[in-house]
Amino acid sequence: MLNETLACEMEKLKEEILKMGRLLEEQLYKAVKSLVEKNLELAREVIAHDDLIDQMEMDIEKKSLGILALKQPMASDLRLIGTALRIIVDIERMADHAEDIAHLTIDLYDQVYIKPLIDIPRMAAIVQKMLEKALKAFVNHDVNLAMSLIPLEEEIDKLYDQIFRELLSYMMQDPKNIPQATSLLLVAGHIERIGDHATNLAEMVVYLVEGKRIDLNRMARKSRSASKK
Amino acid sequence: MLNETLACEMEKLKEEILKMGRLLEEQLYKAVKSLVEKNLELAREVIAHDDLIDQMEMDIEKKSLGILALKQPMASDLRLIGTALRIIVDIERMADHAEDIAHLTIDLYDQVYIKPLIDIPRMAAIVQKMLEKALKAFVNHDVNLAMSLIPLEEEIDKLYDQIFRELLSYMMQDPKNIPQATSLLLVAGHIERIGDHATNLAEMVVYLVEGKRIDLNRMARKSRSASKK
Amino acid sequence: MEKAIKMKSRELNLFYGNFQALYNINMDIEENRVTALIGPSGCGKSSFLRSLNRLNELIEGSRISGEVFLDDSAIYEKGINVVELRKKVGMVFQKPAVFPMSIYENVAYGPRIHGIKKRSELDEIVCRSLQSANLWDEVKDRLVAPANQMSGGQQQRLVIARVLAVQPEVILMDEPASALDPISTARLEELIAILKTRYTIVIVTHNMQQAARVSDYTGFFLHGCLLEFNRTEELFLNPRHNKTEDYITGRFG
Amino acid sequence: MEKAIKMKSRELNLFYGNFQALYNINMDIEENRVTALIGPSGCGKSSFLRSLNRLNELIEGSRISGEVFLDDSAIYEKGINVVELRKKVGMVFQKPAVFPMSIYENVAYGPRIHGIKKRSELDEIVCRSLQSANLWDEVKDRLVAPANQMSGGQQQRLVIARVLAVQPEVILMDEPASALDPISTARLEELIAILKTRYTIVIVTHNMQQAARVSDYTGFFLHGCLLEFNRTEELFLNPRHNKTEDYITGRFG
Amino acid sequence: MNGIIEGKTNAVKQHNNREEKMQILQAKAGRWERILVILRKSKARFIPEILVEKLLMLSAVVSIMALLLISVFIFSRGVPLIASVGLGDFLFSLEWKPIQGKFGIGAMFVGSLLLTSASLAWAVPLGLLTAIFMAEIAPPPVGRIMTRMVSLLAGIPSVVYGFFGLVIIVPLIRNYLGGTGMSVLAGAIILGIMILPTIINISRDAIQAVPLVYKESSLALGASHYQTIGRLILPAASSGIITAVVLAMGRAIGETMAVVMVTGNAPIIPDSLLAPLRTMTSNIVLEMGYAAGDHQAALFATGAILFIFILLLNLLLNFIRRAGKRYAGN
Amino acid sequence: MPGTRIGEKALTCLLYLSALIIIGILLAVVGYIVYKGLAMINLDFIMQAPRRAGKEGGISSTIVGTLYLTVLSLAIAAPLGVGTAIHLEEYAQKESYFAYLVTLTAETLAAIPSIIYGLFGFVFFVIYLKLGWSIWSGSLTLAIMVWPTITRTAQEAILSVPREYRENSLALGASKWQTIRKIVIPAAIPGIVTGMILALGRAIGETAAVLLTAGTSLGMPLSPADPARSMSVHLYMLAMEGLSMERAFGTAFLIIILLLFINYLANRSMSFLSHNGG
Ligand SMILES: Nc1ncnc2c1ncn2[C@@H]1O[C@H](COP(=O)(O)OP(=O)(O)OP(=O)(O)O)[C@@H](O)[C@H]1O
Ligand SMILES: Nc1ncnc2c1ncn2[C@@H]1O[C@H](COP(=O)(O)OP(=O)(O)OP(=O)(O)O)[C@@H](O)[C@H]1O
Ligand SMILES: [Mg+2]
Ligand SMILES: [Mg+2]
Ligand SMILES: O=P([O-])([O-])[O-]
Repeated sequence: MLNETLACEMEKLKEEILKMGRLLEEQLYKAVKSLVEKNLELAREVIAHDDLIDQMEMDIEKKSLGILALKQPMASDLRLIGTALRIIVDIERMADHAEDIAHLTIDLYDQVYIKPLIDIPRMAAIVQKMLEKALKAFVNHDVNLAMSLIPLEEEIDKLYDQIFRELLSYMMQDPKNIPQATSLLLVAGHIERIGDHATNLAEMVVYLVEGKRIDLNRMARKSRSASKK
Repeated sequence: MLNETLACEMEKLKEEILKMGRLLEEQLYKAVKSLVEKNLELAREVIAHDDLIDQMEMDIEKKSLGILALKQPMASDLRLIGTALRIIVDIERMADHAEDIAHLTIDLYDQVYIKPLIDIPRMAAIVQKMLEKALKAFVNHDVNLAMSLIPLEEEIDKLYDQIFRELLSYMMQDPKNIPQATSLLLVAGHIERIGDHATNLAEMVVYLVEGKRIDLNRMARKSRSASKK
Repeated sequence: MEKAIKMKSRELNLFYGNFQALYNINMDIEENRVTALIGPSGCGKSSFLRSLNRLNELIEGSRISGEVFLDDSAIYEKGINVVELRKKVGMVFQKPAVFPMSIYENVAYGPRIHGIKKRSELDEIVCRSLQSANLWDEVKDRLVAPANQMSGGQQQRLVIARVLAVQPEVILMDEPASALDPISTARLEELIAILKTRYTIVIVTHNMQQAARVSDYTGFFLHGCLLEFNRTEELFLNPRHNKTEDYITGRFG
Repeated sequence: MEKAIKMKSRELNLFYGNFQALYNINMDIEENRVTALIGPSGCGKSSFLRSLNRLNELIEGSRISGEVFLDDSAIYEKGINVVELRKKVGMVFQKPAVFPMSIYENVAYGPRIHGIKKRSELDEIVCRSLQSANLWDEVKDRLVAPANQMSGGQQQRLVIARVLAVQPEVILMDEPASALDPISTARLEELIAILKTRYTIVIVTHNMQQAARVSDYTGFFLHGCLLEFNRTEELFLNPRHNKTEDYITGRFG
Repeated sequence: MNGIIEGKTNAVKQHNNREEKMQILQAKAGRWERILVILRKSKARFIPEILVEKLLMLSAVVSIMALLLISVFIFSRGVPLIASVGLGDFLFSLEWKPIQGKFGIGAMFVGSLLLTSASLAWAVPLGLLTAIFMAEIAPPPVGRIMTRMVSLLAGIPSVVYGFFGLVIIVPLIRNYLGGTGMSVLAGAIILGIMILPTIINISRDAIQAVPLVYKESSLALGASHYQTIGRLILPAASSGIITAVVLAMGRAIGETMAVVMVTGNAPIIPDSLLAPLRTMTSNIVLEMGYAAGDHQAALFATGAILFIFILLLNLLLNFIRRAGKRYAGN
Repeated sequence: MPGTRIGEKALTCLLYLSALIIIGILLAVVGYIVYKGLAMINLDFIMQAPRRAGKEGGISSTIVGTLYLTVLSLAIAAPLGVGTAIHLEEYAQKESYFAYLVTLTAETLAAIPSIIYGLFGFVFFVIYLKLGWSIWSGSLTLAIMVWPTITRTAQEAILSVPREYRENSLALGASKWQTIRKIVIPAAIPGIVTGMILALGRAIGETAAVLLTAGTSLGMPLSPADPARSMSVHLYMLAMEGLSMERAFGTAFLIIILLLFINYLANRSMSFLSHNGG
């Protein structure tokens, strides 16, 4: 790896983060798809690809520290790298959640779904949108876009509550449903957490651009926990 | 805040991270205690204190970036700051999990437990030990200590599986148990995730000291998912 | 943690003949703080620094308008004793300019000038100043040795000791480390960190990293204007002006 | 991405009279890479650099043992043509030393020395060298102006153009930016990044940050020994020696 | 060269072993070739280089030879006479009667010293003050003009000064102070004027060589301008100033023409400032034209004494410089 | 410190006064001689040969003698002096005994009073080498006399050429002599030329040494083997023997004008060459 100019390295860093983000989106999409379509292949692929994300995390971390050591970035460059170091932790964990969904797909493979999976894919779609927006906001330094995640996060929370209650009722109806419903509950939980992480990303973008920290995540979480109670 | 020497600032940074870690331990301890003892006060305290952790996260992030901008740390100092920026993301999320446990405590307040809570506190105790070890390893740059988290993580995974199965059987026995069992399941899930995060910390410590990245977390997760299947 | 304002400039303009080197500089310099001045070459940093103790008057054809205050007294007022002012506002230059005398005599120079004759008194001042400048241990056994036999870093600290000997309140430094090697520079920076507990320090430096390391406040000059003045951390992490950002991120020019 | 080794030293010892300045230096310098040499003052960086094109021989009483290779031929072998060697291994010094001639003549100096007389040929060399040194656009309209009317940064790039004009393979630079302001320094660093695609560059610098920014490999010298030599990123992020760590983290001495 | 090779080849032909012969042949040819190449190369580069170096060295040797010759010729002529008269008598006897064979240059010796001290006495303070004025006080344009003027003063040859003394100073003294006018005073005035440029130039250079940042540092310590001059600049320039005085002294002792023209040249020790005197240099130039034999030798002896004097002053100068270097120059 | 202000005022007055005195002296000397000499100057005075031991006629033969002496002495001293300077600064090892010896020689020669050169020239060139009172004797003596001036100024000029120039040139693959010829000497030329002009001035003004070596003959010198009288010697003889004060003034005037011109040349060469080259 050649020692290049700061601007060049920053571009590359952004690109790699984007790539990691896109891979994550794909993972999430595939994981949910594998669940809905009972596609064992796809689930296994998701699990296998998690290693890729982990590798990317390490690479980006190394590159970020490298830039810090070699190029003495200042001001916005520095904030970008600080953000990068933190964003990848979130992305990595989101990928873990996607992987966990894939594991649950495999667990559920031999079962007939107790109900058609509608809300879970809907939730996943929203989360995916959030992810997309967060990453786009990161690339374009777009605060408004980042802020637009708040309503989505609320929507997610509402959907999650709805799914939660629905699955509980299924369990009550028939104890045989319990294992599957629990698993689906966990899937919903995982997706909800991914949404939570996405809000985190958005928050970081706001810091990156404005240089100040607003707690988007908290705002969303607060409204969620309020609705939960 | 005065512009002080690098060594001095590094010490302070470490201390603040430790403080944040200790607060987290306390949060976790209190959350689980509130659950076991049905202590509403304590649960509310946990929820209130989460703001503190969030504040600390922001402070540490700001301080780290400040050091990067002002002191041009190199080599181990730089790795320490890179680690700090990532560690706090994990700690913050762990604190969120603790908060979620507290919320669940409040949800469960008016119910009689379907079974004595034994395994969940045990799990919490182990996670607490992991946290403690990870933080100590961080402060003392102790790789061996960090590595000693692997068996604990495995233990956690086993306990989680056990609790999961046990709770499922409770649900099957009596559909009335379902809401509570689900909640307890979520509690166990939260604790498991905290353990997961703690392993993350340990991994970062290894990087900090040795300058190379081994994937502790993955090792543990792999062994867990293997046991799950 | 706000401190008292030790010096301030108000609408300061500086001219060299027809050339205007400074435009409407307003700056507050806090007591017991290090204030760094950065900016590209020729932006007027040195000119501003020298106008703080009226050393700019040595340059022919330099004129000033506006005001500079030291503890609320205007230093460009008529009837101000320049000698007194310069005693209070000491200066350290880029190249360590030790006088061609012994180490002792270098430090005793200022006090002697100001009428201290008693040897015991001088001894004490010399000892105290050298200690404050972190130099005593290195030179206590060879106070009578010629000062220019010392290393560059030692010479620069000797110059600082010499300034300290006249008990200044403010110390101005114009690129004090640019002639030093990295280790001497590090020692000088340590010294500055210690000195600021007792003195107010204004330092011009070409080295942005140095400004970042040592200072509490930083002023960014451009084409004779004070473009941005802020807490050092803020200025380097969240500069308000694009030009500042460009300069500190090296995208300038 | 490993490249060919352009130069290497083997068990190189250097003496000034009875004083040994370098101890058993073994270093491989890769082709088309920037190799930086860092270390505290007096550790022997310049001495090593100058031994790469036998400029150390200008210093009275300097002796050498061991070997230095350029493309596998030992440069200290008897019968080696020093003039040829120095043509191949050019050098840029700390202070931009433009000759007191016109810009054109400065660049044409080397080719002239080596026997090129035809004006058209010289013109072409001058133009090409100035372009390579990123200077053409700034000076193309005043090639006959005295070179010392240029700014410091331009002068340093002119010196580089002058070196390029003799078509070297390796360019040695001894603290080429220490006399320049930050903006000129940035431009010089850019230039180095471009030049390394065609030349092999070895640079001595006091400024660790600069070494970090421009180089692909870094060697850390201490008391005449090459303590650590590694990829720049490795050296600054995970130094193997404690002394290196101490030096780059500023905890030294 | 071919001949040599062929000759050797013929000699080799007598050998029995053909192969051995061939090898030797090849080796020799190789060696010759190599030598030729070296010669050709060195012709292009090394021979002129070495030649130039030797030539330059030669010019340096010539100068040393010149000094040696001067010493040898002056001393070989003068020393025998001093030996026969006795150094003490020669130096301190007041009787200078060459026709009677009495060679005592006491009066001239004292005369030289007296005149030198008298001229230094007024020229040094005046010169030093002017140097300070030019370097520190005068506005730059004035300083530049004065520098021109002083270098002009320095360029005027001694005979012109002597002439000026003869037509202005001597009559002035005669008219206003009495006597013939040809006097110690006239000599001191003219000689003083002549050494002023030396004093001014060298001490001004010394003062200006004190780095500006010393001055700024001192002012920044709260010293006034005169304090800075008195306590810092003059001490820092002291070795230069002393050098100026010593050089001026040397010039005064060695000066001939101007002195001859205004001091009256009587070989006696003057009893007042208005009395005439004769210096060693005047002695030589006045009598060399017609002296012969011991008389000429006595003049060479006078020259030898002067020479020694100058050498001693030079030693002193070197000593001052070395002492000056100890503190000066960072 | 009481009285400081008044003391400083007094000091300032003293300093201004001394500067005025210096200016006064210069104006008196130059002014008087120019004032008196100007009356004498006409083409006849310059072009005509002196008659009756200089009491009448012009000073043409002394002008020619002066030119002969100075040009010849410079032609001898310049290559030697510059060569020595180059050798000392570029080739000789700085600490070597030889370099020390040469430096010491230059210093001593510079300090020796002209009368001693006169004595030496008299015994060595005039008598020992049997050159007699001649332009050869005078020029050789003058050459030794001005040699240190040339060497010193050339040395300083060469020394002031930055070390970096040489290193850069060598690093470009130039040989040592190429470096000296193409870089060092061109850069040092202003100093070298100034040194030569100074030497010229000194040679023109010299009296005692010329008096003892070139003689006092008033005849027009044709070859360097002829004796000659220089303008300064002529002035001395005229004044001392009271032959013709007007002619003395005229000669003094011409000498001063010549020196003024040389002074001006020195300044010009310094600034012209240093602007062009350095
Ligand atoms: N004596 C002077 N006469 C005329 N102009 C001057 C003088 N000194 C400085 N200047 C001009 O004033 C401007 C500011 O000069 P100053 O020395 O304050 O710059 P600086 O910021 O200190 O630069 P540097 O970083 O190079 O020291 C420059 O454009 C300079 O050319
Ligand atoms: N000409 C010389 N004669 C004797 N010793 C020398 C000479 N040049 C250098 N040295 C010594 O050799 C050692 C290495 O010198 P060198 O110039 O290589 O150091 P450096 O690392 O380049 O230092 P700097 O960073 O100050 O340039 C030093 O201890 C120095 O004192
Ligand atoms: Mg400046
Ligand atoms: Mg060096
Ligand atoms: O990654 P999380 O466990 O914090 O959702």
